Amino acid sequence: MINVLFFGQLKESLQCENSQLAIDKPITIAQLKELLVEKNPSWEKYLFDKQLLVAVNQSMCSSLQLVCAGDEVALFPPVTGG
Amino acid sequence: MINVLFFGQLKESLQCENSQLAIDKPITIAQLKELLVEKNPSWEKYLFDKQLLVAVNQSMCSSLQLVCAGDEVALFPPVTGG
Amino acid sequence: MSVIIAHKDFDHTQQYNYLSEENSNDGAVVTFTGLVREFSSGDNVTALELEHYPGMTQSLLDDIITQAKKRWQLGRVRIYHRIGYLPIGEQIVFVGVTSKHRAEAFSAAEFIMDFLKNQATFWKKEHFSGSSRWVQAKQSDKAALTKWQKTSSTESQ
Amino acid sequence: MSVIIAHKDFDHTQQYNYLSEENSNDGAVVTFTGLVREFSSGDNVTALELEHYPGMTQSLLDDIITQAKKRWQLGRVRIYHRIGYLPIGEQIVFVGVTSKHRAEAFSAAEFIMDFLKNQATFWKKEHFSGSSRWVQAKQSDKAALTKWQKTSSTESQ
Repeated sequence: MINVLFFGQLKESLQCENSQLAIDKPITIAQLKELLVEKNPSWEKYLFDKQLLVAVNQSMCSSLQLVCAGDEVALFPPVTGG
Repeated sequence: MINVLFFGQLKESLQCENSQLAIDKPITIAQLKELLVEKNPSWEKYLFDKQLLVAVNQSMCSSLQLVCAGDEVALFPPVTGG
Repeated sequence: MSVIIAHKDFDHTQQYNYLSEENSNDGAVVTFTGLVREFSSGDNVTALELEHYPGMTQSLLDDIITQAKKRWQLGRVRIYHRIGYLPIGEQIVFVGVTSKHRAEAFSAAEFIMDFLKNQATFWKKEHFSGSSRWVQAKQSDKAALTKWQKTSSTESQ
Repeated sequence: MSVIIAHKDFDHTQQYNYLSEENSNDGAVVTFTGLVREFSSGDNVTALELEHYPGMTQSLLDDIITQAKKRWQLGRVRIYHRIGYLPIGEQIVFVGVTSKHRAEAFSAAEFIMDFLKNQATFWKKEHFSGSSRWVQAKQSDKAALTKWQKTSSTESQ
Protein backbone atom coordinates (compact mmCIF):
# COMPACT_ATOMS: atom_id res chain seq x y z
CA MET A 1 0.00 0.00 0.00
CA ILE A 2 1.18 3.50 -0.86
CA ASN A 3 -0.22 6.45 1.01
CA VAL A 4 -0.66 9.50 -1.24
CA LEU A 5 -1.17 12.92 0.38
CA PHE A 6 -2.43 16.11 -1.25
CA PHE A 7 -1.90 19.67 -0.03
CA GLY A 8 -2.94 23.24 -0.72
CA GLN A 9 -4.92 24.09 -3.78
CA LEU A 10 -4.54 20.52 -5.12
CA LYS A 11 -6.22 19.06 -2.02
CA GLU A 12 -9.08 21.50 -2.52
CA SER A 13 -9.41 20.76 -6.26
CA LEU A 14 -9.43 16.99 -5.71
CA GLN A 15 -11.62 17.38 -2.61
CA CYS A 16 -9.39 14.76 -1.11
CA GLU A 17 -6.65 14.79 1.52
CA ASN A 18 -5.16 11.38 0.87
CA SER A 19 -5.62 8.24 -1.12
CA GLN A 20 -4.32 4.67 -0.66
CA LEU A 21 -3.05 2.66 -3.59
CA ALA A 22 -2.29 -1.06 -3.56
CA ILE A 23 0.67 -1.95 -5.78
CA ASP A 24 2.57 -5.19 -6.28
CA LYS A 25 5.81 -3.79 -7.72
CA PRO A 26 7.73 -0.49 -7.68
CA ILE A 27 6.24 2.17 -9.95
CA THR A 28 7.25 5.68 -10.97
CA ILE A 29 5.43 8.77 -9.76
CA ALA A 30 4.12 9.23 -13.31
CA GLN A 31 2.63 5.72 -13.19
CA LEU A 32 1.21 6.38 -9.75
CA LYS A 33 -0.60 9.45 -11.10
CA GLU A 34 -2.11 7.32 -13.85
CA LEU A 35 -3.36 4.79 -11.30
CA LEU A 36 -4.95 7.64 -9.34
CA VAL A 37 -6.67 8.91 -12.49
CA GLU A 38 -7.98 5.40 -13.24
CA LYS A 39 -9.66 5.44 -9.82
CA ASN A 40 -10.80 9.08 -10.13
CA PRO A 41 -11.11 10.17 -13.79
CA SER A 42 -11.99 13.75 -12.79
CA TRP A 43 -8.51 14.17 -11.27
CA GLU A 44 -6.76 14.06 -14.61
CA LYS A 45 -6.72 17.81 -15.21
CA TYR A 46 -5.22 18.46 -11.78
CA LEU A 47 -2.64 15.69 -11.40
CA PHE A 48 -0.75 16.43 -14.59
CA ASP A 49 -0.26 20.13 -13.87
CA LYS A 50 3.43 20.69 -14.66
CA GLN A 51 3.92 22.94 -11.66
CA LEU A 52 3.03 20.13 -9.24
CA LEU A 53 5.77 19.03 -6.87
CA VAL A 54 6.42 15.58 -5.48
CA ALA A 55 7.86 14.37 -2.20
CA VAL A 56 8.54 10.72 -1.39
CA ASN A 57 8.95 9.91 2.28
CA GLN A 58 9.16 13.66 2.90
CA SER A 59 12.00 14.34 0.48
CA MET A 60 11.50 16.27 -2.73
CA CYS A 61 11.94 14.23 -5.92
CA SER A 62 11.10 13.99 -9.60
CA SER A 63 8.37 12.12 -11.46
CA LEU A 64 10.92 9.48 -12.41
CA GLN A 65 11.32 8.41 -8.78
CA LEU A 66 10.31 4.80 -8.10
CA VAL A 67 8.02 4.18 -5.15
CA CYS A 68 7.19 0.93 -3.37
CA ALA A 69 4.60 -0.33 -0.92
CA GLY A 70 4.96 1.47 2.41
CA ASP A 71 6.15 4.74 0.90
CA GLU A 72 4.52 8.06 1.66
CA VAL A 73 4.01 10.14 -1.47
CA ALA A 74 2.90 13.77 -1.36
CA LEU A 75 1.72 15.88 -4.30
CA PHE A 76 1.38 19.63 -3.93
CA PRO A 77 1.63 22.99 -5.70
CA PRO A 78 4.67 25.28 -5.22
CA VAL A 79 4.95 26.37 -1.60
CA THR A 80 3.83 29.82 -0.46
CA GLY A 81 4.57 30.13 3.25
CA GLY A 82 6.28 32.83 5.25
CA MET B 1 34.08 83.91 20.72
CA ILE B 2 34.28 80.40 19.26
CA ASN B 3 33.23 77.44 21.38
CA VAL B 4 35.41 74.37 20.72
CA LEU B 5 34.18 70.96 21.90
CA PHE B 6 36.20 67.75 22.28
CA PHE B 7 34.86 64.21 22.38
CA GLY B 8 35.93 60.64 22.96
CA GLN B 9 39.57 59.77 23.34
CA LEU B 10 40.59 63.34 22.39
CA LYS B 11 38.60 64.79 25.29
CA GLU B 12 40.35 62.34 27.60
CA SER B 13 43.83 63.06 26.19
CA LEU B 14 43.37 66.83 26.47
CA GLN B 15 41.62 66.45 29.84
CA CYS B 16 39.28 69.10 28.54
CA GLU B 17 35.67 69.09 27.30
CA ASN B 18 35.60 72.47 25.67
CA SER B 19 37.61 75.62 25.18
CA GLN B 20 36.62 79.21 24.25
CA LEU B 21 38.68 81.20 21.79
CA ALA B 22 38.32 84.93 21.14
CA ILE B 23 38.94 85.81 17.47
CA ASP B 24 38.53 89.06 15.57
CA LYS B 25 38.32 87.67 12.02
CA PRO B 26 37.38 84.39 10.33
CA ILE B 27 40.06 81.71 10.61
CA THR B 28 40.48 78.20 9.24
CA ILE B 29 40.23 75.09 11.40
CA ALA B 30 43.99 74.62 10.94
CA GLN B 31 44.58 78.12 12.34
CA LEU B 32 42.16 77.46 15.18
CA LYS B 33 44.16 74.38 16.15
CA GLU B 34 47.32 76.48 16.25
CA LEU B 35 45.65 79.04 18.54
CA LEU B 36 44.61 76.18 20.84
CA VAL B 37 48.19 74.89 20.94
CA GLU B 38 49.48 78.38 21.77
CA LYS B 39 47.21 78.37 24.82
CA ASN B 40 48.00 74.72 25.67
CA PRO B 41 51.38 73.59 24.28
CA SER B 42 50.87 70.00 25.51
CA TRP B 43 47.91 69.63 23.13
CA GLU B 44 50.08 69.73 20.03
CA LYS B 45 50.59 65.99 19.71
CA TYR B 46 46.83 65.36 19.95
CA LEU B 47 45.33 68.14 17.83
CA PHE B 48 47.30 67.38 14.68
CA ASP B 49 46.43 63.70 14.57
CA LYS B 50 45.43 63.14 10.93
CA GLN B 51 42.51 60.92 11.87
CA LEU B 52 40.80 63.72 13.76
CA LEU B 53 37.43 64.84 12.42
CA VAL B 54 35.91 68.32 12.48
CA ALA B 55 32.34 69.53 12.69
CA VAL B 56 31.33 73.18 12.47
CA ASN B 57 27.87 74.01 13.78
CA GLN B 58 27.20 70.29 13.88
CA SER B 59 28.07 69.59 10.24
CA MET B 60 31.15 67.63 9.22
CA CYS B 61 33.77 69.67 7.37
CA SER B 62 37.44 69.90 6.43
CA SER B 63 40.36 71.75 8.03
CA LEU B 64 40.06 74.40 5.31
CA GLN B 65 36.66 75.48 6.62
CA LEU B 66 36.53 79.10 7.83
CA VAL B 67 34.95 79.73 11.22
CA CYS B 68 33.79 82.99 12.78
CA ALA B 69 32.79 84.22 16.21
CA GLY B 70 29.64 82.45 17.41
CA ASP B 71 30.44 79.17 15.64
CA GLU B 72 30.48 75.85 17.45
CA VAL B 73 33.48 73.75 16.46
CA ALA B 74 33.86 70.11 17.49
CA LEU B 75 37.01 68.00 17.20
CA PHE B 76 36.83 64.25 17.67
CA PRO B 77 38.28 60.89 16.63
CA PRO B 78 36.44 58.60 14.15
CA VAL B 79 33.08 57.53 15.54
CA THR B 80 32.58 54.07 17.06
CA GLY B 81 28.93 53.78 18.11
CA GLY B 82 26.39 51.09 17.49
CA MET C 1 14.21 24.03 20.25
CA SER C 2 14.99 26.07 17.18
CA VAL C 3 11.90 25.41 15.07
CA ILE C 4 8.31 25.83 16.22
CA ILE C 5 5.25 25.32 14.04
CA ALA C 6 1.99 26.12 15.82
CA HIS C 7 -1.50 27.59 15.61
CA LYS C 8 -0.81 29.64 18.72
CA ASP C 9 0.44 33.19 18.37
CA PHE C 10 3.98 33.94 19.49
CA ASP C 11 5.14 36.56 21.91
CA HIS C 12 7.84 38.67 20.27
CA THR C 13 9.58 39.28 23.60
CA GLN C 14 9.73 35.58 24.37
CA GLN C 15 11.35 34.91 21.01
CA TYR C 16 13.79 37.78 21.48
CA ASN C 17 14.64 36.60 24.99
CA TYR C 18 15.31 33.10 23.72
CA LEU C 19 17.92 34.60 21.42
CA SER C 20 19.52 37.19 23.68
CA GLU C 21 19.34 36.00 27.27
CA GLU C 22 22.55 34.72 28.85
CA ASN C 23 24.22 34.99 25.50
CA SER C 24 27.22 37.23 26.11
CA ASN C 25 29.06 35.80 23.09
CA ASP C 26 26.85 37.38 20.47
CA GLY C 27 26.69 41.13 19.99
CA ALA C 28 24.13 41.07 17.17
CA VAL C 29 20.49 39.96 17.13
CA VAL C 30 18.44 40.25 13.93
CA THR C 31 14.76 39.40 13.82
CA PHE C 32 12.25 39.23 10.99
CA THR C 33 8.52 39.15 11.60
CA GLY C 34 5.97 38.60 8.86
CA LEU C 35 2.47 40.01 9.44
CA VAL C 36 -0.82 39.57 7.59
CA ARG C 37 -1.16 42.75 5.59
CA GLU C 38 -4.28 44.38 4.28
CA PHE C 39 -3.66 44.55 0.58
CA SER C 40 -2.71 41.94 -1.97
CA SER C 41 -2.73 42.76 -5.69
CA GLY C 42 -5.12 45.61 -4.97
CA ASP C 43 -7.70 43.56 -3.07
CA ASN C 44 -8.64 43.90 0.58
CA VAL C 45 -7.47 40.84 2.45
CA THR C 46 -9.43 39.99 5.60
CA ALA C 47 -7.37 36.96 6.67
CA LEU C 48 -4.85 34.34 5.63
CA GLU C 49 -5.20 30.63 6.09
CA LEU C 50 -2.05 28.56 6.33
CA GLU C 51 -1.67 24.82 6.03
CA HIS C 52 1.46 22.73 5.95
CA TYR C 53 2.84 19.21 5.56
CA PRO C 54 3.62 18.19 9.14
CA GLY C 55 6.90 16.40 9.57
CA MET C 56 8.28 17.49 6.26
CA THR C 57 8.05 21.19 7.15
CA GLN C 58 9.92 20.59 10.37
CA SER C 59 12.79 18.79 8.70
CA LEU C 60 13.00 21.32 5.84
CA LEU C 61 13.28 24.18 8.33
CA ASP C 62 15.90 22.27 10.33
CA ASP C 63 17.81 21.81 7.11
CA ILE C 64 17.63 25.52 6.20
CA ILE C 65 19.08 26.35 9.64
CA THR C 66 21.87 23.82 9.08
CA GLN C 67 22.69 25.43 5.74
CA ALA C 68 22.77 28.89 7.32
CA LYS C 69 25.07 27.68 10.09
CA LYS C 70 27.47 26.32 7.49
CA ARG C 71 27.72 29.69 5.78
CA TRP C 72 27.90 31.99 8.78
CA GLN C 73 29.11 31.84 12.35
CA LEU C 74 25.79 31.92 14.17
CA GLY C 75 24.89 31.61 17.82
CA ARG C 76 21.17 30.94 18.27
CA VAL C 77 18.49 30.58 15.64
CA ARG C 78 14.72 30.52 16.07
CA ILE C 79 12.03 29.96 13.47
CA TYR C 80 8.39 30.20 14.59
CA HIS C 81 5.80 29.68 11.86
CA ARG C 82 2.08 29.80 12.50
CA ILE C 83 -0.57 27.75 10.74
CA GLY C 84 -4.37 28.05 10.62
CA TYR C 85 -6.64 31.06 10.20
CA LEU C 86 -4.88 34.41 10.72
CA PRO C 87 -6.82 37.68 10.47
CA ILE C 88 -5.27 41.00 9.31
CA GLY C 89 -2.41 42.26 11.44
CA GLU C 90 -1.67 38.84 12.96
CA GLN C 91 1.89 37.57 13.13
CA ILE C 92 2.64 34.79 10.64
CA VAL C 93 6.32 34.02 10.99
CA PHE C 94 9.31 34.92 13.15
CA VAL C 95 12.93 34.34 12.22
CA GLY C 96 15.65 35.36 14.66
CA VAL C 97 19.39 34.91 14.52
CA THR C 98 22.32 35.89 16.74
CA SER C 99 25.94 36.27 15.76
CA LYS C 100 29.12 37.99 16.87
CA HIS C 101 28.85 40.31 13.87
CA ARG C 102 25.91 42.20 12.48
CA ALA C 103 26.58 41.46 8.81
CA GLU C 104 26.40 37.71 9.45
CA ALA C 105 23.22 38.05 11.50
CA PHE C 106 21.53 40.13 8.77
CA SER C 107 22.59 37.77 6.00
CA ALA C 108 21.58 34.63 7.87
CA ALA C 109 18.13 35.96 8.80
CA GLU C 110 17.41 37.00 5.21
CA PHE C 111 18.80 33.72 3.86
CA ILE C 112 16.53 31.73 6.15
CA MET C 113 13.48 33.74 5.09
CA ASP C 114 14.34 33.43 1.39
CA PHE C 115 14.71 29.66 1.62
CA LEU C 116 11.70 29.27 3.89
CA LYS C 117 9.58 31.07 1.27
CA ASN C 118 10.83 28.81 -1.51
CA GLN C 119 11.23 25.44 0.16
CA ALA C 120 9.20 25.05 3.33
CA THR C 121 5.96 23.13 2.76
CA PHE C 122 3.43 25.78 3.70
CA TRP C 123 0.49 26.89 1.56
CA LYS C 124 -1.37 30.11 2.00
CA LYS C 125 -4.91 31.07 1.10
CA GLU C 126 -6.09 34.67 1.10
CA HIS C 127 -9.56 35.46 2.34
CA PHE C 128 -11.47 38.50 1.08
CA SER C 129 -14.94 39.55 2.09
CA GLY C 130 -17.03 36.81 0.48
CA SER C 131 -14.31 35.00 -1.45
CA SER C 132 -10.92 33.37 -1.12
CA ARG C 133 -8.01 32.39 -3.30
CA TRP C 134 -4.86 30.31 -3.00
CA VAL C 135 -1.69 32.37 -3.12
CA GLN C 136 0.48 31.55 -6.13
CA ALA C 137 4.24 31.22 -5.81
CA LYS C 138 5.97 34.48 -6.69
CA GLN C 139 8.76 34.88 -9.21
CA SER C 140 10.33 37.50 -6.93
CA ASP C 141 10.69 34.90 -4.18
CA LYS C 142 12.48 32.54 -6.55
CA ALA C 143 14.69 35.39 -7.76
CA ALA C 144 15.63 36.20 -4.15
CA LEU C 145 17.57 32.93 -4.00
CA THR C 146 20.01 33.97 -6.69
CA LYS C 147 21.80 36.40 -4.36
CA TRP C 148 22.87 33.46 -2.22
CA GLN C 149 24.62 31.84 -5.16
CA LYS C 150 26.67 34.86 -6.16
CA THR C 151 27.93 36.04 -2.82
CA SER C 152 29.48 32.85 -1.49
CA SER C 153 33.04 34.17 -1.79
CA THR C 154 32.50 37.53 -0.12
CA GLU C 155 29.90 36.95 2.54
CA SER C 156 32.09 35.74 5.37
CA GLN C 157 34.12 38.92 5.80
CA MET D 1 9.42 59.95 17.31
CA SER D 2 11.79 57.87 15.22
CA VAL D 3 15.09 58.52 17.01
CA ILE D 4 15.71 58.11 20.73
CA ILE D 5 19.07 58.60 22.45
CA ALA D 6 18.95 57.82 26.16
CA HIS D 7 20.74 56.35 29.16
CA LYS D 8 17.66 54.31 29.97
CA ASP D 9 17.39 50.74 28.70
CA PHE D 10 14.75 49.99 26.08
CA ASP D 11 12.08 47.37 26.12
CA HIS D 12 12.32 45.26 22.97
CA THR D 13 8.55 44.65 22.93
CA GLN D 14 7.79 48.33 23.17
CA GLN D 15 10.05 49.03 20.19
CA TYR D 16 8.50 46.16 18.25
CA ASN D 17 4.99 47.33 19.09
CA TYR D 18 5.81 50.85 17.93
CA LEU D 19 6.67 49.33 14.55
CA SER D 20 3.92 46.74 14.16
CA GLU D 21 0.81 47.93 15.97
CA GLU D 22 -2.06 49.21 13.84
CA ASN D 23 0.16 48.93 10.81
CA SER D 24 -1.75 46.69 8.43
CA ASN D 25 0.08 48.11 5.41
CA ASP D 26 3.42 46.55 6.17
CA GLY D 27 3.94 42.80 6.11
CA ALA D 28 7.60 42.85 7.09
CA VAL D 29 9.30 43.98 10.30
CA VAL D 30 13.09 43.68 10.65
CA THR D 31 14.87 44.54 13.89
CA PHE D 32 18.52 44.70 14.82
CA THR D 33 19.70 44.79 18.42
CA GLY D 34 23.31 45.32 19.44
CA LEU D 35 24.38 43.91 22.80
CA VAL D 36 27.54 44.35 24.89
CA ARG D 37 29.46 41.16 24.26
CA GLU D 38 32.04 39.52 26.45
CA PHE D 39 35.05 39.33 24.21
CA SER D 40 36.90 41.94 22.19
CA SER D 41 40.22 41.11 20.52
CA GLY D 42 40.67 38.27 22.96
CA ASP D 43 40.15 40.31 26.14
CA ASN D 44 37.32 39.97 28.64
CA VAL D 45 35.14 43.05 28.46
CA THR D 46 33.23 43.91 31.63
CA ALA D 47 31.36 46.93 30.29
CA LEU D 48 31.13 49.56 27.56
CA GLU D 49 30.89 53.27 28.09
CA LEU D 50 29.24 55.36 25.40
CA GLU D 51 29.35 59.08 24.92
CA HIS D 52 28.00 61.19 22.09
CA TYR D 53 27.70 64.70 20.69
CA PRO D 54 24.17 65.72 21.64
CA GLY D 55 22.29 67.55 18.92
CA MET D 56 24.60 66.43 16.18
CA THR D 57 23.91 62.75 16.80
CA GLN D 58 20.19 63.34 16.62
CA SER D 59 20.37 65.16 13.29
CA LEU D 60 22.80 62.62 11.79
CA LEU D 61 20.46 59.76 12.69
CA ASP D 62 17.47 61.67 11.27
CA ASP D 63 19.46 62.13 8.09
CA ILE D 64 20.34 58.42 7.85
CA ILE D 65 16.63 57.59 8.13
CA THR D 66 15.85 60.13 5.40
CA GLN D 67 18.45 58.51 3.14
CA ALA D 68 17.00 55.06 3.80
CA LYS D 69 13.48 56.26 3.01
CA LYS D 70 14.70 57.63 -0.32
CA ARG D 71 16.12 54.24 -1.30
CA TRP D 72 13.34 51.95 -0.10
CA GLN D 73 9.62 52.09 0.46
CA LEU D 74 9.51 52.02 4.23
CA GLY D 75 6.69 52.32 6.71
CA ARG D 76 7.98 52.99 10.21
CA VAL D 77 11.55 53.36 11.40
CA ARG D 78 12.89 53.43 14.94
CA ILE D 79 16.44 53.98 16.15
CA TYR D 80 17.10 53.74 19.90
CA HIS D 81 20.72 54.25 20.96
CA ARG D 82 21.87 54.13 24.56
CA ILE D 83 24.65 56.18 26.12
CA GLY D 84 26.49 55.86 29.44
CA TYR D 85 27.91 52.85 31.25
CA LEU D 86 26.63 49.50 29.92
CA PRO D 87 27.73 46.22 31.54
CA ILE D 88 28.03 42.91 29.64
CA GLY D 89 24.83 41.66 28.07
CA GLU D 90 23.16 45.09 28.09
CA GLN D 91 21.37 46.35 25.02
CA ILE D 92 23.24 49.14 23.20
CA VAL D 93 21.25 49.91 20.09
CA PHE D 94 17.96 49.01 18.42
CA VAL D 95 17.13 49.59 14.77
CA GLY D 96 13.72 48.57 13.49
CA VAL D 97 12.13 49.02 10.09
CA THR D 98 8.82 48.06 8.50
CA SER D 99 8.02 47.66 4.84
CA LYS D 100 5.59 45.94 2.51
CA HIS D 101 8.39 43.62 1.39
CA ARG D 102 10.96 41.73 3.37
CA ALA D 103 13.92 42.48 1.09
CA GLU D 104 13.43 46.22 1.54
CA ALA D 105 13.06 45.89 5.31
CA PHE D 106 16.26 43.81 5.56
CA SER D 107 18.25 46.18 3.34
CA ALA D 108 17.05 49.32 5.11
CA ALA D 109 17.79 47.99 8.60
CA GLU D 110 21.31 46.93 7.59
CA PHE D 111 21.89 50.22 5.73
CA ILE D 112 20.88 52.22 8.81
CA MET D 113 23.22 50.19 11.04
CA ASP D 114 26.12 50.50 8.58
CA PHE D 115 25.76 54.28 8.35
CA LEU D 116 25.11 54.66 12.06
CA LYS D 117 28.40 52.86 12.76
CA ASN D 118 30.32 55.12 10.37
CA GLN D 119 28.65 58.49 10.77
CA ALA D 120 26.76 58.88 14.03
CA THR D 121 28.77 60.79 16.65
CA PHE D 122 29.08 58.13 19.33
CA TRP D 123 32.33 57.02 20.96
CA LYS D 124 32.77 53.78 22.82
CA LYS D 125 35.20 52.83 25.55
CA GLU D 126 35.72 49.23 26.60
CA HIS D 127 36.21 48.42 30.26
CA PHE D 128 38.18 45.37 31.37
CA SER D 129 38.88 44.32 34.93
CA GLY D 130 41.28 47.04 36.06
CA SER D 131 41.75 48.85 32.74
CA SER D 132 39.91 50.49 29.89
CA ARG D 133 40.52 51.48 26.29
CA TRP D 134 38.81 53.56 23.62
CA VAL D 135 37.47 51.51 20.77
CA GLN D 136 39.16 52.33 17.46
CA ALA D 137 37.16 52.68 14.25
CA LYS D 138 37.14 49.41 12.30
CA GLN D 139 38.11 49.03 8.67
CA SER D 140 35.36 46.42 8.34
CA ASP D 141 32.75 49.03 9.27
CA LYS D 142 34.03 51.38 6.59
CA ALA D 143 34.09 48.53 4.08
CA ALA D 144 30.46 47.75 4.90
CA LEU D 145 29.43 51.01 3.23
CA THR D 146 30.71 49.97 -0.16
CA LYS D 147 27.84 47.56 -0.69
CA TRP D 148 25.41 50.50 -0.65
CA GLN D 149 27.23 52.12 -3.57
CA LYS D 150 27.19 49.10 -5.85
CA THR D 151 23.64 47.92 -5.42
CA SER D 152 21.74 51.11 -6.19
CA SER D 153 20.43 49.76 -9.49
CA THR D 154 19.21 46.39 -8.25
CA GLU D 155 18.00 46.96 -4.72
CA SER D 156 14.47 48.10 -5.40
CA GLN D 157 13.25 44.89 -6.99
